[in-house]
Amino acid sequence: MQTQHEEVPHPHFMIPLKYTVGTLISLLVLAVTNVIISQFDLGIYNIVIMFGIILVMATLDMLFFMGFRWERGFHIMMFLSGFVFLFIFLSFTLSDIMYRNATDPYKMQPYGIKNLVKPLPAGGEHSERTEHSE
Amino acid sequence: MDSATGIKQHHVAHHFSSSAQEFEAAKLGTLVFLVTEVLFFGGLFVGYAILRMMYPAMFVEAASHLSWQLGLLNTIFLITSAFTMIMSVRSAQLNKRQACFYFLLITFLLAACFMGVKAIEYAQKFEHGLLPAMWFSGEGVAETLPLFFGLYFAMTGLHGIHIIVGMGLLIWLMIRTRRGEFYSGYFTPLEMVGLYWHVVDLVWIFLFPLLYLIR
Amino acid sequence: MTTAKPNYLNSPKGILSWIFTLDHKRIGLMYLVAIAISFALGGFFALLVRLELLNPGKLFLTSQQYNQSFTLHGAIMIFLFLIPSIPASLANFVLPLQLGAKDVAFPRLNLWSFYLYVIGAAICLYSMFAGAADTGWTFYTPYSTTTTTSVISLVLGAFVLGFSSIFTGLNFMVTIHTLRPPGMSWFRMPLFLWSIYATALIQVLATPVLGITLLLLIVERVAKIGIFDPTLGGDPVLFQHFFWFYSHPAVYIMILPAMGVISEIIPTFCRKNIFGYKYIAFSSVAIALLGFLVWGHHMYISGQSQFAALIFSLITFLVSIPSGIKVFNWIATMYKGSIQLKSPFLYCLAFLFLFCIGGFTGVVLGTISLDVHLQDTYFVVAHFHYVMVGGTLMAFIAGLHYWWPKMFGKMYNERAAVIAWGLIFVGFNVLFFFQYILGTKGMPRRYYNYLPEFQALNIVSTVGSWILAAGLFLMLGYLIHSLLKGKPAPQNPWGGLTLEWKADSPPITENFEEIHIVTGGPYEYPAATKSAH
Amino acid sequence: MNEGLMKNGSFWMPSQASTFAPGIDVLYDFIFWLSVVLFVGIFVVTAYFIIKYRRKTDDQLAVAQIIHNDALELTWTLIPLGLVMLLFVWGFNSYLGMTVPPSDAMDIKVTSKKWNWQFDYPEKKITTFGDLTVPVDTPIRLVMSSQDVIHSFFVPNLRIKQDSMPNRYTTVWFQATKVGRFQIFCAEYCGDAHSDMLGNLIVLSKKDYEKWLDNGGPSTAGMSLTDLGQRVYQTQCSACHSIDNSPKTGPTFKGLYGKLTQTSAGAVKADENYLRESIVDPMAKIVTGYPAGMITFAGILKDREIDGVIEYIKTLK
Repeated sequence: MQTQHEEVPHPHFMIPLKYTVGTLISLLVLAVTNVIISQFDLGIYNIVIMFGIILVMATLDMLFFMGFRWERGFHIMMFLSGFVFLFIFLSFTLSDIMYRNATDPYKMQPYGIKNLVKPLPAGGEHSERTEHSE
Repeated sequence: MDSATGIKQHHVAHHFSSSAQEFEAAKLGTLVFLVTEVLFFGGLFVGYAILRMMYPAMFVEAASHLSWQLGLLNTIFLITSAFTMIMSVRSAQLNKRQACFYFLLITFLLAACFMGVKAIEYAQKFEHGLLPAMWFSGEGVAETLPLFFGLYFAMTGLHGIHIIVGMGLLIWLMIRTRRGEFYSGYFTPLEMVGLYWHVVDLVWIFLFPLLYLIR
Repeated sequence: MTTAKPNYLNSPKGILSWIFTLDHKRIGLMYLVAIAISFALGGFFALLVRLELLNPGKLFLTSQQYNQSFTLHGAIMIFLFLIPSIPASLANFVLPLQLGAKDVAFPRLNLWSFYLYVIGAAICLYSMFAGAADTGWTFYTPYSTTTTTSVISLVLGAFVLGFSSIFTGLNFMVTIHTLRPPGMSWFRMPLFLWSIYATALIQVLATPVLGITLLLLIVERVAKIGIFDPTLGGDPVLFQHFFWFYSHPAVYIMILPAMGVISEIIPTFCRKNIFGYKYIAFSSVAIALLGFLVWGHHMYISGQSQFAALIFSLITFLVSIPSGIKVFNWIATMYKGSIQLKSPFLYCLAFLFLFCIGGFTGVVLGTISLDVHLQDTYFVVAHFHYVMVGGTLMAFIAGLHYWWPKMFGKMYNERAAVIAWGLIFVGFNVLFFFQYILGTKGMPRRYYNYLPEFQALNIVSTVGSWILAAGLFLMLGYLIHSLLKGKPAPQNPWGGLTLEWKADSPPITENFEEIHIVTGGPYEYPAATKSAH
Repeated sequence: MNEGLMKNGSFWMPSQASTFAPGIDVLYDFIFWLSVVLFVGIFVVTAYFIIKYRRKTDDQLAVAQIIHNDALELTWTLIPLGLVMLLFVWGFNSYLGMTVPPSDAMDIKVTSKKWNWQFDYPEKKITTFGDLTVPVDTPIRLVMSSQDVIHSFFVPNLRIKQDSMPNRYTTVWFQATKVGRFQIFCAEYCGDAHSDMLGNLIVLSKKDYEKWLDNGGPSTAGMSLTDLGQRVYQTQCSACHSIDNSPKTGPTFKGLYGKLTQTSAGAVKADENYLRESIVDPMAKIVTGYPAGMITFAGILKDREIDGVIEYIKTLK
């Protein structure tokens, strides 16, 4: 990269046509496959298989459409860090939601006490909200 | 302007020392921006995951209110448009100005089709009162169904806004292509919008099965 | 001024050349003005709040006006002052200069983020007159979704400001990656750049989540989509996760650049190469990354699971280590130096002193069982003011004094600066130290009315706020005086070695006439005796 | 009177009234003195450096350039790391003790709403507002939920605090060690009268508590109507209605009785009938200029209590 000279048009890397066409076809096939699988009830495997297919599709999209197969490692790392932090966000939040009441299981449904928050009526910017409460 | 090819030479901005450095900055900047997009959508996906954990039954029922046929159609539109986007970049790299323009146009039209189908879907939801809780009047077994449609409209709505922004960018690219600003030596905006378009595509690859299919 | 060399301040001329400028120095300056105005506004609300707290019950504000005042104080200070303070104003000015570059990587985006800041600030101002929000700056649901005050406008303002912050971070990150001069490897960068880089990482990775959180809050109020709404089966604690996933790292957006400023000033005023360069650099990155994993320590008592509390508490303790490493390295830098007690260095010392108190009380709060007692009391209020005001504000003022001659080409009155420093330091401690006692004794925060037995310490605290305000006014006075009548500044008034001191004071429009080639570290000061290290 | 927070207890902490308090205070003191030692150490060294290496002439250079020392770095990384890990284990242990109630704990249901606390004692179907009465030396578990926004139950003397959430139960437990009256605060910001959402924790000896239960809760039998009304006012009404003309969420009670009041149903003379109606059906006539924010007290207040409030309002001329 550093040795490129100005004013000399330098064709950047061009993604070979066979990869793009191949990706297009496989993405379409996978999308249809996913729909077909969803029509059968395979129990827990439904989610597992379908999520697997989603991940394959996402990987194909990134590798060949976004061109990560030929990209610099640093750029890929940069982009994937978004997913890493998303994973941190999700997993830490789940560490709360999944383990609530682990040490003190109060024998009542944790969600579903129907005492509702009444919006303050009249005079505010959303007075029409009162109509809906309850 | 080179009158023979209709190509306008690109000039490197004053604070960069080479076009390679300029391209590198644009690429890195775009990728970092796309990271923020991933996290922006990510918040909604986290909300999805948590609600799903809290109310699995609601999601099973909700998927039956959505039409997988229309969803699949939209998936096909979007994946194809990602392909034509790539082809337009490729055409610019090969100095094929006309082809570049037409591929952009096809991409734009496919995006428009996507939005059209989206409009049909939204209209159906409106008709059945399947709306966020403020206006929800639909029928459903799950008590928390309004919650799902809040999430549904938030996720697909935000994605739709990104498609519309992308369509605006495509128009901008078409105008610049007509002016002959992209050629083998300079096609940075094409490539960057392309990356954006693929991320929007990526989001839909997740959205479609999660909302319409998995039950 | 008649024969002044053309510099970025005087050429090109005309108001339009400022409004549409792409020059990072002018944008930095405009930020500085906008941030100073925001700070004054936030400070005004702080004084209102403190004044009202002179006695329990009503003095001159109703409880709702009081709640709106502390909400505006918090929101303005956090979103309009602390977050953009050092990165957007000082770093915008200094970063390309330290890199020997002509500008940031995306000058137009830089101007855009300034105008986003202005738009966001305008929306926040509008919200003041449209029935200001009374939710506290944390916007906790379901209070924020059910109160009748104008929450949407304030939230929208914060949303726009978030994008301003994202674009600034993105810009600096790319600039540091692509525009380093020949010879400046990562480990030859001034430490200020390391800390700005770490800050940019947080801005880019955390702010989008704030964006989606605030957007969801707006949609929640408009259409009741229900994710955070208990009446529909949503989870209000989920909002707290969303909010703190941004807002805890945001604390590091505020403090990391401050640490960077300190890392610049200490070597200069000690004529000493910084001690443990790599440790300071890596601790910045470590703070940035670990900072993402600790947000749950704001939620020990909000019905979070014990398992989550365990993880968050453990990592909270870990994040204190890199901050400690920095403090030790700064002090070790002073060893065998040649220390000059000028005002920027004095503010550094104030920073060290107050930041240490803030840090130690942070350890107290990180300990879960103590946090149960101290959470939501004045102890927390005092703690974060020690870190944010004692840390970020002190470093901001230190940096402002340090780079002031470079920015405006004028010197300020050193004696006035020392007096103001004394007032600010004393006033600050009088204001906040006694709040620690109020907190441990049990006075909850955000209280309009309090038990009469708490009154004595509240009066002391309010008096402190006046001393602090007097110090800040004095500072404003001598800085304006310096602009009008200050002595011209030499190119390098403090004897700094980083690249910005090789530019003119004030610099020319494109910063440097020649490209500098870097051959060594940023702080290679000579020594009286040769020592083997 | 509640036990004073400022004047009782140590320099930092209020007096100890639960089994947790001594342990918490020891931990606090440990961290405090550790911090003091480190802090003084750091700043003695800093002051020494500043005095010793102060620049005396303009061209004075640094004595020596020492730029790194890995052993030193390791020392001031590992020692603090060890210390904070100690604090982590210590803190988490005592936290677990505070969140896991013993199995024989007595349950009391706490309901929070803007802006008061309601306590339900399951055994005798007693309900109290504002005052939580518990026996000494008995583990008590509070099962909390909120009817509107998030509130937080905070008793400084017990060193406990727990948010009370809508649509969910949260629990906290304690064992009081001292007979007396202690202050309850709401610690999570909840709106206009957040700082008036106070309560009292009344710890009785086991014998007195039994007696209290047998009497069916707080004894009101011997009280005059006005005194009873004042009591109800303090626990139920004072968050929104003042008795001295100062503005609050609702109209002031001062001079209210007999006044001609503009309401949503036209002008009304505030007599006994109107006052009673406003208490049991607040939405019927809403005083002009005030939000329709009051909840009904039908079923919450007994007849005699409503009479008491009306009598009390009559005394506020």
